[in-house]
Amino acid sequence: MTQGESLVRAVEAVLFAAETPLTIHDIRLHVGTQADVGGALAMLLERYAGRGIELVERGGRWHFQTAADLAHLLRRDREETRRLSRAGIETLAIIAYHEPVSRAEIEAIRGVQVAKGTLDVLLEAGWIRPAGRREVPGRPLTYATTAGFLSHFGLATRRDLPGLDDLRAAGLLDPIDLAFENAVEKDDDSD
Amino acid sequence: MTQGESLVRAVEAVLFAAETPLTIHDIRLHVGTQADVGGALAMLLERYAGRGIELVERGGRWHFQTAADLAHLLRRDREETRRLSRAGIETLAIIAYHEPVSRAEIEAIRGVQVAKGTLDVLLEAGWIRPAGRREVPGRPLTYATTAGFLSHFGLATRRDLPGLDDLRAAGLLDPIDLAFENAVEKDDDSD
Amino acid sequence: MTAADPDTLTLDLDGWEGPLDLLLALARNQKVDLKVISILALVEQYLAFLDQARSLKLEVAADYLVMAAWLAYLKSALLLPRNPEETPSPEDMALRLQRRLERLNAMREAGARLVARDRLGRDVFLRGTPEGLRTVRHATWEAEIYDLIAAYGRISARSRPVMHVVAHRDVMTLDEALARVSELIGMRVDWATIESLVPSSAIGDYRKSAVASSFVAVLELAKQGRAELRQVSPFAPLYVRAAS
Repeated sequence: MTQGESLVRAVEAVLFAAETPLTIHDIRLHVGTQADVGGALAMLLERYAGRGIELVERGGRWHFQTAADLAHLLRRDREETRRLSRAGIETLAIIAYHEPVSRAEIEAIRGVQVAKGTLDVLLEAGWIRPAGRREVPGRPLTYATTAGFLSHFGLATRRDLPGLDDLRAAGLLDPIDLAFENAVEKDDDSD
Repeated sequence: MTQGESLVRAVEAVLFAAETPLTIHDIRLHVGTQADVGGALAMLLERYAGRGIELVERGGRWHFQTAADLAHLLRRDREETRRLSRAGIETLAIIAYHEPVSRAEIEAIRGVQVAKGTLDVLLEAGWIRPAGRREVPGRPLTYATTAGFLSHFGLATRRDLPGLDDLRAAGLLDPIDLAFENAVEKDDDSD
Repeated sequence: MTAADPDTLTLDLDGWEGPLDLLLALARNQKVDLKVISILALVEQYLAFLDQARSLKLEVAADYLVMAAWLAYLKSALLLPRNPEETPSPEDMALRLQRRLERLNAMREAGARLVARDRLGRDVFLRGTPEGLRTVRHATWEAEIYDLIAAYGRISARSRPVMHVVAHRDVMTLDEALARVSELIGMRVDWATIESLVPSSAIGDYRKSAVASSFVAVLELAKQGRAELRQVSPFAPLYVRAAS
């Protein structure tokens, strides 16, 4: 087991070498199962505050990343992340703010069918995952966001979603009344 | 052009995100052609001295790396217990009863080809060892069991292995059993 | 409320993501908070928009028409004297439609805010060349002494010399058949079936063996040029006679 300053160094090195964000449990596997990793992370957070490299926590997993305000220096030569379609962005937002949510519920909010490719793109990006079936007739599959979603969009937890509290207070995240939505438009051709 | 502390931050971020070690010229392409990159690097060298991450220069190119003394943390050993396959146990038995024995002889006794992987597993387990070449055409390598083999199987010497008469008395030479075994699995020597 | 000016709204319905999207765009044109939007005005704009499309003989997708029909119904319900029996009330339906637009609008804005965040790989970056963490797996192999002994027993049983004894031996050998057939066809002038060359005393397994051996013998004699064979069709009786 590593302690004090040498533990801080060890955690720093492990996070620095890691190819993916790590949980405290992951870090312990390398620096010792009894180590005060939380304390070391707090120390590192402080040390890196305001620097060109930052330590961040995303969905319980930790990683170093470049400071956001330096984006303009780093964008050179990097291929732009694939642009999400408008449907993709809306679908992702609906999943993030309502999760777990079924495809029918997403369709009810958007008022149009979710094209096949839309969910595929989000699944492939590793931003959403199947989150079990809802115990209602038809047992529809639901979707929720992933830790990768939090990392990508720089959210420590889902509670950091912009405007989440206001939307909730305004009742705009209440469960979707599928019965009513279906009464409005009974359309629903197959895609 | 970036200056002072903000230049240090910029150089730090650029080196962190870089996919290859960078020359001062490379760094200037990101942070400004007139920037005092040398000065910023000197500052970073000092800051990272003794930390879990080090800034190093190799042949005029700069990069971050984890501190050399912490390399052992990046590697984690894990033990996994695995059962020997049927081909493995048969091959081991033949070597134990007939040592030293060549691969061709093992195949002749088993009546099935012995995959290279099978011998590799037994070597890795530390139960067999190469035991010299036989002075016949082709000079085939022979194998014999090791002290590790004896201790794993709780044998004082190889002579403690039951002989054919013992096997027959124990019902282990029962041809019905054989017919059944053959019916159940044809050839599992693909491991 | 002049927002329904068709010139400001393209009539190309492909540009809209369905009726709700169109309604939301119309609602935003009212330039008021969605919470206090006039549903009645909105309904009129939507219906006017579709009328315009149809007067231009544009094809309007079915879901737009379904929404139009529902909105026309809502409009009349809102305007006509209220029937207290009716549930949900028209006001309730209008409120729900308004909430629905609000929710879609909220999600649209949330999505826009989400993608504008500092995103990993676009605005902020992970380390370019991480050394990587390695998990080195060591296999410890396991086997019991019983497995070892049983395996050897199995191999020994498999490779033990086995003597085969055929207990029942009721056959006519090929040599016998050859001698017999060549003698018989030498004595006959006419075609003879194979069966007629088999001893009439032969029965059961011995007869089968005799037929098989005689057939092979006939083939052998034909090959040597000492016999001729004739068969009119597959599976028809096979005739044999001495070569002339």
